[in-house]
Amino acid sequence: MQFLSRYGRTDWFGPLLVTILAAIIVGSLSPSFLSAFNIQVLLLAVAINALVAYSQMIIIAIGEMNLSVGAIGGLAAISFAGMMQVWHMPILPAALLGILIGLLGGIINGVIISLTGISAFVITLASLSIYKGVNLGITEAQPFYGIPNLVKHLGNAPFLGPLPWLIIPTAIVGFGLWLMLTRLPIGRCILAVGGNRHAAELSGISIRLTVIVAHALSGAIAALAGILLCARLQIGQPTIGDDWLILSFAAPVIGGAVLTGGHVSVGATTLGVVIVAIITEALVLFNIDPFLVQVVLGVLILWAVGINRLREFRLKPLRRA
Amino acid sequence: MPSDGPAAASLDASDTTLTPSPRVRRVRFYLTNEFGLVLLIIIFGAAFTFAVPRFLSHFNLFILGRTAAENIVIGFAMMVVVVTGGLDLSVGAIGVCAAMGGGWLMQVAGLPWPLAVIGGLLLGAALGFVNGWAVVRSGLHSFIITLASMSIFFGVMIFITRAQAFRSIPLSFASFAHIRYFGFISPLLLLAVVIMLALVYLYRLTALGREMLAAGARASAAELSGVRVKRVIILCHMLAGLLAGVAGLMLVARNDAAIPSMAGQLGQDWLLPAFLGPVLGGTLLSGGFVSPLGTLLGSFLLTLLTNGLLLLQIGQFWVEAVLGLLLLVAVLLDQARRSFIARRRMI
Amino acid sequence: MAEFLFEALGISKSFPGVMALQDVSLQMREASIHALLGENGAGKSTLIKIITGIHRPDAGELRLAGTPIELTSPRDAMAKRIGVVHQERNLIPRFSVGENIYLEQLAGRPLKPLRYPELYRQSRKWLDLLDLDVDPATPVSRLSVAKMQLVEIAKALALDSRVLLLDEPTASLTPHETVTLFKVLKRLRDDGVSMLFVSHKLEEVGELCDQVTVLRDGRNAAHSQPLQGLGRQDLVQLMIGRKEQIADWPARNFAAATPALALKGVSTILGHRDIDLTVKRGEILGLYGLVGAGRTELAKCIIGQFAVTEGSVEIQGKAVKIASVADAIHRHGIGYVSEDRKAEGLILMHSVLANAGITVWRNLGRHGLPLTDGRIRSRIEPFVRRLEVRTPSLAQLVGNLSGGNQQKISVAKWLAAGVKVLIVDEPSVGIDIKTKAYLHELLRELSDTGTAVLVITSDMPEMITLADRIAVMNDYRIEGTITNTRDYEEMSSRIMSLIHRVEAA
Amino acid sequence: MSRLTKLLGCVGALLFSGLAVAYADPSTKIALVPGGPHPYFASWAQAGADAKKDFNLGAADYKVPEQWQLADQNNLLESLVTQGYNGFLLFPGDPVGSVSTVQELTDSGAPVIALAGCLKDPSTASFCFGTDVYRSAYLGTQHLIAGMAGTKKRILHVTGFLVDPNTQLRINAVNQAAKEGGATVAETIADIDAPGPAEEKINAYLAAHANDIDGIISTAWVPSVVSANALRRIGTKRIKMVAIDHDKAVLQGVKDGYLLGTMLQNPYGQGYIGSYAIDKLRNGCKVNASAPWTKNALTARFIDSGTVFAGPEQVDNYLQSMQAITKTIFASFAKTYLICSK
Repeated sequence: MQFLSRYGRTDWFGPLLVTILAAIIVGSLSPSFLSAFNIQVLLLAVAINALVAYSQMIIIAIGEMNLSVGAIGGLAAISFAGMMQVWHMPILPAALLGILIGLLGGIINGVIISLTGISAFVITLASLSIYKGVNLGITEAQPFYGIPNLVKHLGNAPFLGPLPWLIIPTAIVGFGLWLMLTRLPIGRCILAVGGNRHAAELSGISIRLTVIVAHALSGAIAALAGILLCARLQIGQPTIGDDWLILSFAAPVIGGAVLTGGHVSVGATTLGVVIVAIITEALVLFNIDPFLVQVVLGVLILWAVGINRLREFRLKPLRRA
Repeated sequence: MPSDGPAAASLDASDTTLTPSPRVRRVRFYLTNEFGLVLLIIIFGAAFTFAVPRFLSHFNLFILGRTAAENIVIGFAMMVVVVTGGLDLSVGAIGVCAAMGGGWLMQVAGLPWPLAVIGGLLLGAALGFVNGWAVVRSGLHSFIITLASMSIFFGVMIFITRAQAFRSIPLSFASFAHIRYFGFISPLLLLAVVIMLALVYLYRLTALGREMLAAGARASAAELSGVRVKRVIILCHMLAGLLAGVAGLMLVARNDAAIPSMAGQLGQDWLLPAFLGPVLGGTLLSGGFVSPLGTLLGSFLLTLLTNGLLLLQIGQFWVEAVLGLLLLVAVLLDQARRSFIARRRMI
Repeated sequence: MAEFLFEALGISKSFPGVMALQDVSLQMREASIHALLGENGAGKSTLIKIITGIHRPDAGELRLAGTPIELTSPRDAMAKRIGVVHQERNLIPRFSVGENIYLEQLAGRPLKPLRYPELYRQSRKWLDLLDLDVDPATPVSRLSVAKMQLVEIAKALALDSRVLLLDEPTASLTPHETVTLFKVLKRLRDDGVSMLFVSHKLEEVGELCDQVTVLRDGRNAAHSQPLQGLGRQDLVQLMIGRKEQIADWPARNFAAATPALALKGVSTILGHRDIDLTVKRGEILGLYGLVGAGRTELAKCIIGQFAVTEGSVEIQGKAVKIASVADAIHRHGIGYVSEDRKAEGLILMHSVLANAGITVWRNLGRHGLPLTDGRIRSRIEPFVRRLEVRTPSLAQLVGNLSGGNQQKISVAKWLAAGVKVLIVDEPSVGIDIKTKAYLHELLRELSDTGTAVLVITSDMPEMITLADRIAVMNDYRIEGTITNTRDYEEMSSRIMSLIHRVEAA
Repeated sequence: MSRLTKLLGCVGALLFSGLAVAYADPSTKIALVPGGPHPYFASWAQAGADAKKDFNLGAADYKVPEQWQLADQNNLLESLVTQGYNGFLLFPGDPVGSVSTVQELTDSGAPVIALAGCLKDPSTASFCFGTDVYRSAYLGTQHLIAGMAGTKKRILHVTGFLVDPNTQLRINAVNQAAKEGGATVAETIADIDAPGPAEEKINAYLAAHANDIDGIISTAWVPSVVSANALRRIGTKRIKMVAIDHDKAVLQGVKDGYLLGTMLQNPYGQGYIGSYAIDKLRNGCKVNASAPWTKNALTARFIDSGTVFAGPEQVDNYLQSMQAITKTIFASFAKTYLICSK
């Protein structure tokens, strides 16, 4: 009991429970669910979606929103593919440049927001159509096909058992973020700014810098997600990123993130992604009407939020304590 | 005493002490959003006419007005929620649901179209109510609630209709989107203007409208002054649903059919116009201040730009990029304007 | 070694429309506690924000140990070992106590990994120093207000400041905690720290401080003079420029009057227990109590924002159920002037017209007539005039008015609504003496016209000026009700004894 | 819209074109407008250019809506009218929703031909010229079944947006062919025109049920690409597959033997002959009501632009085969489907 109340408070406990339950249920109904190849497929989905979620999570941490996550990811993806096809650039520099573009996109967002003080929502709404527009302008909406085989291979093959290569960068980023948000002052500053901007300011934390850093990170991570997706799809699709927005918010929220900022959890967010992935897959495996996916996702979000809500109440200090 | 106020407590209390002079007041008028927008519309309009004479052709003016009308109403639907400091991501989903509902009533239930339209609008309002109720009951930000509800509404709609369109739409209804007064004015545009006037009346001349603004500006103060904040917020969401329904039915008339795909997946295609109108129009995302006229002008400007850029043939693929850029510029200018004024008033 | 550890000389600072500070000076000695007094709006906070590098002075200079210094950011001040405990909460709710204490240091080196055990061990030291018994690992959000206050002090101490500014540190402390705090402060003084102590409670100042600087309307009324030989009255005189007199209004007798508002054995969801309280028509009942005694909370339960769980609330003699604030206002005619004007009282971004009219919209709009500005104006203008609100026009944004005028408006809207019972919470927070006196007369007149007024204030003189009877509240209970004789010494001692009876127990 | 007004609009349009002088004329400005950016339509651009040259047209330009949105397509079409285009080859963004837009185009005097995909009758489009999706899916399935000889003949069908009525046709066709060929459709995965979801769903299915199927029929572009890649990844040639269209990945898959073959359509021919027809319609020709129209689920006035099955041998020279088909259709086109007042 004591144990429960102790872990019941942590963010990852609820999602973990759900993940396990979901896995057991789906697995028992369709044994092949736990087959190596299927796990690999699942991990591939998670590898990319997790990055998408992270890049939103970092912005949620400072209590803002980044609507341009998808646009940045898409732009980075097609630049990555384009540079390799058109300029025959080697893979690594292409990837780095792609990430750099994302970083830049994020920094632009951050700088404008922190200099003008206009709400991130509006700015990223604008930059969303700019980045997306540049993407369309470059590609004329035609995909780039010239993806080197090595990339295609890395994009799909496992390096050990069911573990795909793509999971590696994601794992690194995830761990890095966890380290940053729990152990590094810069991460704590980000959370502090989200938790109480005024106090952070008076404590000598530079709000502007922190905001810019957060957006830069968000951009870079989004770019990485785009590049990985590009490797996985084996084509530089201009439509990459178009459908990221909902997931990018859903996963952190399921993971107990507080939209007003100051509180996010890498672990729980990752689990949020896993849950969504399992559900999506279950719906296919059991040949369930694809139209229902959206409904399920929506309900899932509400349910998760509801749970967190309850926890919030439990954490509230007594009025007179 | 400013230094007690949060404004000054933050590090950027400006040091200038300018007292408003008549000149400044005149300047201030020229700085109003509406004026700025009208100016932009004239400038761009002139520019496009110069570049593409056909820009002023009756046909183009007609379709310009009609497209604008849709964007304007979509903008209004978002605006009435933004007033409360919240937002409604599900406008698109609700709009489509209302449209499909109306289509069903016309085709399957075979109701006369006025009743069907009312039915559709009621559906929209009902869905809005669901949003509002969930928001006030859970105390969560409307962003999360509507993020979820947009999936749910749209999903259920598509699940029920199996994505089949309703196309036996009475001519008398559909014609609203096709008649041209004086060869270039769309009835839909007039409808949009009427709705604007209605909203102006609501916010300026009714207790409810004023309460909406009060609740949006500072819920706690409004509450303690006897405003039933929760009820008001629910009403705002219902109004949003209603307006989304209007926009949806406009599209039904325009397409002669109720199509599930008319606002894209989950109705996301509406989000951009929904926010751009109010934002350009000077409605504060933080709530408490609203400008229906501004929204109307903002959405119109937006449509004008899209249309003009297409005519310029800069290559349709660059249109969106240019749009985004212009939007950014517009927002920055608006910010400059606001801080300019803020320096004169110490808020 | 200079004679003064820290000096602010000839400081001037102006904000748009206001001259906040004008040629203000103060000099702090080493190992001493320096009181900074002044009314709300006299410029104390501004001065502190300048000393801590949040604002830059327009003129004048700061000196540390005799050498002039430039402070461009809070960071600078910290580097110079100038610590501050601000008035408003400055903790990150979800961070642990220890981390909050060392937040400043964190900001310094963004990439050096944190070692929590280490950090907690160090913070332990400061907590012990304050006899604050909390685990450094607990999130601040789970502490009581008082404990948060102490954590803030620990936060400032952790910078081992030589100069420590305390902006009303006792505002939210119980007498107990205050005593502990003073012990600590005195110890710090003996260690050589030089402190600037801002407080309203003159008793505390007398007990604790060595020198005093008094500000009035942004100017020095007294400049770093020893506190010896300065009595309470002298300080008050320095602060307000004249003796504070308690208006000797004739005592009124309400034996015959009928009760307008009566609480009988009321318990509330917020934790009040068997509250008995009666305000008669035309009477002013004072509700006195220390911070955290539950007075504001009681008011909010009366007006229906929070639920009454037991007992009965009677309006004009009839038991009623008040479901919502709107109910209280529109059905039962109860109004509430909030202590937190900026957050709960007014809508700063809206016009005078909108703020004063908000209570009459429903009523005016009832018959479906268009609710024009004209109609609202004609309804509220008399009151705005009668209260002599100084504003260019009714279209002016309330945010642009002075505290006094803002307060007048938050009262005016209730007059416009024609309430039978008016609850006024800390009527004179942040307003100048003249307006204060004016408000007092206004409330008196209001009560003479038969309105029942419930005044909540921790300002003893104000209480004694206004109230016909005084109910003393402590820890969410009514300790007793006494009739006001308007004799300051007598009343204050009786009130205190009522409170301390419990403290002792 | 009531049939009456449509009729009127139609008549009006035809009258207009009837009055026009009857020789190939440079004033003809044709726009070829797909529903949105999609590789399938790429060859329309070339087709338009060639047609412009061969038939001495004012213009035959390929204009793409920036996104696959009905609203975008409508805005583009409207602005094209304003720019003076007077003939349209249109892939309807929505078979139902585009009807009213087409109505307005024809009202403006511009003949419209629904290209590649059809409008739902009644509409004022002159006729629909495209792939008979039903037939193509049907043939494809038959080829697949033939290729699966000696197995349990369990088929996975992957296809596009459910919102697109053609998808329903394809599903029916596949089921029909399967029934006739004694095969079973194990599952139909639809709504996967976006690469991301397609990737997830198809792989998820293969992961779970790879052993429960013997063949895959794909009736949409993206699923073809994704499935082809998936098979290559798994490295199995046990599962036979027939794809659709000419994406590089698909053609390569066919060459390497991961796919039996792919059903090729004729976008070039559509664009080329379509342009020709529009020009004719603007210059005194009328649609021949009594022509041997094929009838499909959407319209009664349908012309098949041709489909061929390309196995390993044909993939390299599939263009030629398309050219051939185009020639044959073109040869008889005018006299079969048009009545020209010459």
